[in-house]
Amino acid sequence: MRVPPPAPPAPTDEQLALRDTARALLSRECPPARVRAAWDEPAEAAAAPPAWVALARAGVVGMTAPERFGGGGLDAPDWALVMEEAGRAALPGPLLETTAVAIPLLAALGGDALCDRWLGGAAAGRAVLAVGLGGAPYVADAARAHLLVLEHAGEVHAVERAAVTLTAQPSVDGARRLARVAWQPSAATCLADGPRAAAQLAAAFDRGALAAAAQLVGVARHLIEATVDYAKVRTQFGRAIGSFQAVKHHLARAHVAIELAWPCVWRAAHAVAGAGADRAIAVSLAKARASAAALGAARAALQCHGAIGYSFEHDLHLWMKRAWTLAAAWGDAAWHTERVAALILDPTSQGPAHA
Amino acid sequence: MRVPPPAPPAPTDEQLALRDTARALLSRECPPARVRAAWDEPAEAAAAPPAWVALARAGVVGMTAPERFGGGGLDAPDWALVMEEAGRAALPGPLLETTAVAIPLLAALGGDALCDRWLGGAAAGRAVLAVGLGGAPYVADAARAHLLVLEHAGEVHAVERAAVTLTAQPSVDGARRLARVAWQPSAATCLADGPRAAAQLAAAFDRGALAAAAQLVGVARHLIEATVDYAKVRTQFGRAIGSFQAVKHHLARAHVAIELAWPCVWRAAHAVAGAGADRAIAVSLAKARASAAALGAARAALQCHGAIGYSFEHDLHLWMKRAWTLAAAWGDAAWHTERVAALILDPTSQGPAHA
Amino acid sequence: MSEARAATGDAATDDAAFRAEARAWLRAHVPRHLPPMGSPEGFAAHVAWERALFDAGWAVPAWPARYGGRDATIAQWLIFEEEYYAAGGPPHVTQNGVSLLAPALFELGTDEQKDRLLRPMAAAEVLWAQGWSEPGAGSDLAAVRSTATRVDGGWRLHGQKTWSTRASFCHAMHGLFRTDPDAPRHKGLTYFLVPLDAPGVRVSGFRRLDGDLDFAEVFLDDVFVPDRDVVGAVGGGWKVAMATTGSERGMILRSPGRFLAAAQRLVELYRRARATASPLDRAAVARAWMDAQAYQHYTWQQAGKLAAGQSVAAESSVAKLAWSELDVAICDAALGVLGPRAELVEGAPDAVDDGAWIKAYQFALAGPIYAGTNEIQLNVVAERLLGLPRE
Amino acid sequence: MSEARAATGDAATDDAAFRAEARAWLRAHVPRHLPPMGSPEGFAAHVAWERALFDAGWAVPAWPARYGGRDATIAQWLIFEEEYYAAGGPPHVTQNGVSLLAPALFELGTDEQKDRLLRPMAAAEVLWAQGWSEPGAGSDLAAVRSTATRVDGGWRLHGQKTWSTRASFCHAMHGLFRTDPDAPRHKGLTYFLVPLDAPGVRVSGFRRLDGDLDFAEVFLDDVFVPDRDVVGAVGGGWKVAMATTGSERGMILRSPGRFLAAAQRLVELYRRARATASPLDRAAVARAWMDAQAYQHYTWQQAGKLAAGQSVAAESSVAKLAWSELDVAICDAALGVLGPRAELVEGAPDAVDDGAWIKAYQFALAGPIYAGTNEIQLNVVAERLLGLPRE
Repeated sequence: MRVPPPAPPAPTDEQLALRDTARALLSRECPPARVRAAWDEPAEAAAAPPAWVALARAGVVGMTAPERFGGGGLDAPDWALVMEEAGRAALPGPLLETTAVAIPLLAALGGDALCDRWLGGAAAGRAVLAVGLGGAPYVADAARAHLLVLEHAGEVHAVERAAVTLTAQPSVDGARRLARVAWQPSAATCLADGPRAAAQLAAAFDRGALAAAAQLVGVARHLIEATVDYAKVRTQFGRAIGSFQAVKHHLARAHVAIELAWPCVWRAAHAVAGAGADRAIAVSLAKARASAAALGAARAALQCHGAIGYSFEHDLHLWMKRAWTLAAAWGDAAWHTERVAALILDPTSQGPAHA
Repeated sequence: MRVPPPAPPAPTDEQLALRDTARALLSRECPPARVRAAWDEPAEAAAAPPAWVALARAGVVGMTAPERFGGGGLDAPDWALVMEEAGRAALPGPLLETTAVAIPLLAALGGDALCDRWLGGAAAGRAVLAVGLGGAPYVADAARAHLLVLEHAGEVHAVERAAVTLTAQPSVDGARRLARVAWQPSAATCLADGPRAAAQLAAAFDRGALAAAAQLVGVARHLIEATVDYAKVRTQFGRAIGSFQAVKHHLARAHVAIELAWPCVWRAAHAVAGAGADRAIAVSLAKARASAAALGAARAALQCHGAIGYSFEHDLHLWMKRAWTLAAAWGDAAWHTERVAALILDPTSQGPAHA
Repeated sequence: MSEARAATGDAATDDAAFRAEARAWLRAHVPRHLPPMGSPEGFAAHVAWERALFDAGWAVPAWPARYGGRDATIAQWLIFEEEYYAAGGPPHVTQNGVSLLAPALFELGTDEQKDRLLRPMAAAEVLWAQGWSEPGAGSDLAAVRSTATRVDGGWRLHGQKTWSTRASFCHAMHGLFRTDPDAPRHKGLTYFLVPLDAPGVRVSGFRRLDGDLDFAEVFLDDVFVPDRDVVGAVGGGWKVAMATTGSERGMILRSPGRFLAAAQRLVELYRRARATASPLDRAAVARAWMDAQAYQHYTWQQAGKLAAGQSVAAESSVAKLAWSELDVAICDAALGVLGPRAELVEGAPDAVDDGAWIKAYQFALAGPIYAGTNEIQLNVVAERLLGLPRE
Repeated sequence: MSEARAATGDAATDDAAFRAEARAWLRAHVPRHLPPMGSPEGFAAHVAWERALFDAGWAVPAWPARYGGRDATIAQWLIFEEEYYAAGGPPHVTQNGVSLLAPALFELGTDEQKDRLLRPMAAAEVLWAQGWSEPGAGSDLAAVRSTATRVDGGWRLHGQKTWSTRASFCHAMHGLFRTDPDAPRHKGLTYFLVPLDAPGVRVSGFRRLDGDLDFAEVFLDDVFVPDRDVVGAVGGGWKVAMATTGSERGMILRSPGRFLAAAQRLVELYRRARATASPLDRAAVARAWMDAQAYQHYTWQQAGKLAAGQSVAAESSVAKLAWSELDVAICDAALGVLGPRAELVEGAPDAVDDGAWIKAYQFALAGPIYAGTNEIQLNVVAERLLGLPRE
């Protein structure tokens, strides 16, 4: 800790082009109306998530899969940029779970048969993967998944949809489909145990937290951009409300928090890619800052919109609720702050168990 | 806890008159120049604290002493109002220690001989009393005290100045004279031990915390009043700075915090007077809110003054530093929040030891 | 509201008896769980409860008996509120009449209006919606553009109101209309009472943040209102609105009882969930509980000033800042304690307290916005209480 | 500052070697403890250290070699700062020249000025004070009223400057004077260099918050300044000041190294004081440490943009908000950990770290005020980065 880690390089032109492509794709395939439509699908729907096929065709779903399975073989800094865009679009569906967590976990532990059976289909968008790690009580988009990668007592299991029983657990974010999953672990479903499983589970958790952090930055950016646009045109007391210092300062503070959060995400993405010793600290820093930035952006956005943003018919709540739920998922700011505290202040501790 | 405690009555006309008298007395006897002058006295000076004789003559120093010793026999709500005024004046010297803590402790435990010897003199301003309870590493105004009331291993001792060795510990508040006290406990110095001492020490600590909270409200009120006055006349960008929303909101937030803190102090004063079961919670609520309000007022005051308030020659720092030191003394906001948490959340706990 | 008594020893005895009586009745009668108010069946259930309250004399305890109250003191009203929410009482469906219109009627209404309107309002026989906000007049209430034009025997109203809470289910609306288009902003407004079944009125419900059908737009096309349904003077609507918002911001709408009860539920939630809560969650719970206590102490102090005959008009902005922020703090702390279960809503099998906390959080987020945004309240504190210059 | 290189593999190797070299030298040479800069003996001690730095080529590593630097990249400069503060290096006594005047000279100075002024500035042979603020011109810098009047071969200066850091000990001052009283506020200002031993100059020191004699008022009564000591164009003083403040607000004045080192000291303090610290203190320590990390990551990202040739002018307001608030957060956390010992100052026998934290806290409180208050920075962020309308 005494010597700060080397700085990650700035995004390359290729990386920025990747992000721009993802942004264009998502704004075409996942406009707000698609997000809103996802709220109205029945909770148990097994249909493909919105825009999933288009994202798969463009290589987004499989971007983390090895190239021999038709994947992009991208590393964390690349896919984190795409996750930010998914957050900005409030994309429904398990892109985080399938792409950032499950595909690399299967690729690392799945063995040839399982990888052959699932990874190509996942990259092509035919197979949706869901994830349930130990600390998380619910599995997102379990009803849509074809295969679930589940933790049980430190072991990693892969279980097909037909072998699990789901209890839908409606979330305040109607585009987020949670379920409690009941299933029977067995030798046949077990992919790994012991230290090998532990290392992969820890890495998978950090990838999930990183992806959530990246999405939260995107969610926060959208919230502030939409609110700035509104504050420029909405007038009260004969002035655009964005000319009032109180409104300016709310939005400026939210912007500063986002601007400070993103470099933490970027740094964490390199720590995840490099698998360095500081991965846990870097990821927790990123998730804590991104969670706080998104919650702050949601507060500022609603406050500056006023009553007009407090309506279900206005799109603002689609992003606000995503901010609330993603900020709590994969460890909230308090949990990650406590993990950092344990790692830097208690030299004998490895930090608390995963959220 | 389920049934809220009865509300304390509003201050009576007599109480308000007492407060106004104290305010007038203090503004006459302790103008800012006296506070500043107290900084320049040598740390080991044994001279009477500023305005001490005048305060004693007016009955303030002895207001908590039984009437048979020439005291006022006032209860906590009365003397808390006077303590607020002492804070507003940034009064130097051990009014808190002598009047709120030591005199009642001596009266309760001292026995006739000791009370006869000291309480009349203390009420008359001839004898200054200092206090060192268990959790506090330093004794304020020990060098000026004639008698020190000290805690040792759960026992209460009374030790004359000549029997202690002092090591001055200069504080950032130059009008606050701290010392480490070395002394030899003996049967001759011991006033009480066991449960009787414990109960009196707990009550004494809560009186000290209450008095500090009341003073902090006074300190905070002065800081905001002085800053409001300045913000009305200081112009930048062609306007009084107090017309900018950012300045308004800084000061309004500070004012709201003070307005919420004072009723907590008032409630705690009644809890101290009534010795009800909720005394610890009420006092901790008051000290936590008053500490936070005073620190917030200090930040707002300095920020709104700008560089002009950042000078040693400006009086602002006399109050700011009092806010910092009193906020930390007698348990800071974090300590008192933890005490409340222990009392309301951990039903089996009596809360942590005193600060 | 009846004259308050000083807190004498007799009053303290009376108050203890009052508390005991209220508690006994409430514990026996408060319904366990009502469906959300923003639905036809939920609204009906709340109306039924409110009528039961009225019949027992507890709907408006601080009102004069002639209007259905029991002449309770301010202190007793605060006590009742504490007991009401501690017993789990639901929000009042009559709120936009009792808390908003009634204070204005008490201050500026005619005797005829008071006699005609107050008792049915308190009895939940006539349910009132508010009609202040318009699409272009939210924070800036004086920007109201809906008009009322003088005709024989009354007025003809035109325009659009919005964010009118539960207007879809209510019988009447009270609000501001512009009667003099040439007068400056705050002048030229008049306060009207409008039956929502009058010809020319169309009410269109819409959903608030949590999806409940709790809001409505009200369109007025040549709606006749007789002179007797003007409150206060023609051109004096702003004064009426201020009489209303002054009490809305203050103690009437948000007495501490509701927050004390919520803070107590938070403490109980923490005790149940202690095992998975972090030290930061624990601190947030303690702080929020302390916030509620502080607001209680503040309110009782203000009540003491009111009882002593002092005005606390501008102080209502301090109260509004305090309760709106502590309500969010309580919910924030609860969501932190719940962690990954916080997002589960009503009906989710695993939802703790059937999703009440995420629901309450959404409701709490409206607090810093409605009844004058907190930014405006901070301006009021700075200008009216501290004397800082206007912008 | 020399052209930055892209972060190639070669650069990474170079940077590692640069870091190793800097670390080795600093560990061998950084003085243990210097007296406060705001005293004659302290000032002299800091000047001596700065000269030793210069002689070893470390005073201004990012400057061109011809002015005493070593052509380091931005990345290397950030690395040097990290190592400098990690080794316990004191603040730079040359700061108000090197960090404030030099950027303006690099951007707008003549070659003659650069050749004449930069090397003695870096070598701590000529010590510079800033002369912007006046009693009536603090946040509102364009309200400057001190004047300069054209005379043969130069200008005659009149007026008063204040909050001029350590001007009592410095040789010269740089600052804004009004050369055209009829021009609008921001126009008509010119940037001058003024020897503080010139006839007509009187410097009067005063103490800052912590009691150190670190401030001065500078009175100018008919002080002659030759034409060669005008920086930039006559009437172009605002542009020069902005070149200065742009870098003051940004990375140059407050690179992350200082805060990383402070955060590390905070962690070490907590480890020593763990037994008496509360859970809230622990959380505050972790958060402040995280704030410093986040600022480091932000700064490196900005450095990447600079290296890629992008402008980060308005972003310097983001940086200023971040570092000034995290500096306070670090000190707040430390004072919380210290509890009742926090108030002890330098010289108190029991003072932990000889009172460094309460001293640092007082210094940190200046951060949200100087170099443009944080309120003004928030306006800049809102208007220039978010595009919100001006008031």
